[in-house]
Amino acid sequence: EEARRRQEHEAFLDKLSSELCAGIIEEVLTQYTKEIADGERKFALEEKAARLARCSEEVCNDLVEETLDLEIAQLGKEVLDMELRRIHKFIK
Amino acid sequence: MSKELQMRAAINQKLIEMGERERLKELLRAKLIECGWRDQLKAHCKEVIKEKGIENVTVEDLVAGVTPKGRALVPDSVKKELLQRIRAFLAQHST
Amino acid sequence: MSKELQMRAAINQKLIEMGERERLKELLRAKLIECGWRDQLKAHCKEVIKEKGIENVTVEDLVAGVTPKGRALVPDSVKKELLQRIRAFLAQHST
Repeated sequence: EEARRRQEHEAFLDKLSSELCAGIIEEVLTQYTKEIADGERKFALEEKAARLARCSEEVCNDLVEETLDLEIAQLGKEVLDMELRRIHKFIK
Repeated sequence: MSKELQMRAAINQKLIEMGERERLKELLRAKLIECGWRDQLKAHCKEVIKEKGIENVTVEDLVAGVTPKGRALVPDSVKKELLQRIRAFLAQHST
Repeated sequence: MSKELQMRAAINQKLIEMGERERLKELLRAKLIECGWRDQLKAHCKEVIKEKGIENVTVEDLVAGVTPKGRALVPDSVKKELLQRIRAFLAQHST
């Protein structure tokens, strides 16, 4: 009887251990998966925001450069023409 | 309440009271890092984000998308070690 | 194409499609007049012509000679305003 009781008790402890183990694994995995997913999503959003900031700045610089090149070329031509006209007028 | 249920409740209480449940959870987290599970799950999250686009993914979508793989990726050796530790605790505190 | 290049192309395309790129260039031109950039550069062009002699200066020489100063003379506040407008545009038109 004693041996049978001990055997039953051991079987009960085995079963309970498995249940507790499964419960703890489930709890940790659920919590940890959420933490990781949350972290990765935040990281991806931050990365995208940083990329957008960098790209906006580059696009802005390109736009400034392009406009300046045009303006400087136009201005250079205008001033040179004006100076030439002034000299021609002077010579005449 | 049956004797089995009583014992179950008592063991659970003891696990919590003695801080063993928290220690087991900590141990499992440490093992998940050690075996590369965390890195693999992070990589899988990145894949899902890349595939769906960050603007179309909520945390819930992401969790739902990676959970099956996350479960499958836990090594049997880690589960076994945890089980052994629980079993040893129970053997020690079930009288 | 890298993510960075893709994003730049997408921003440019949106700016062009909606006519914002032209509006920004117009705004910049107006700001350059307003802040005295045009007058300063004009004066600088005259200096360069005087220094080298009008017979020795082509438009290309002149442009090459004044470009570094022309770039340096653009006030940071003007560039900043332009960048803010681009950011606001993108925030408004993000999908």
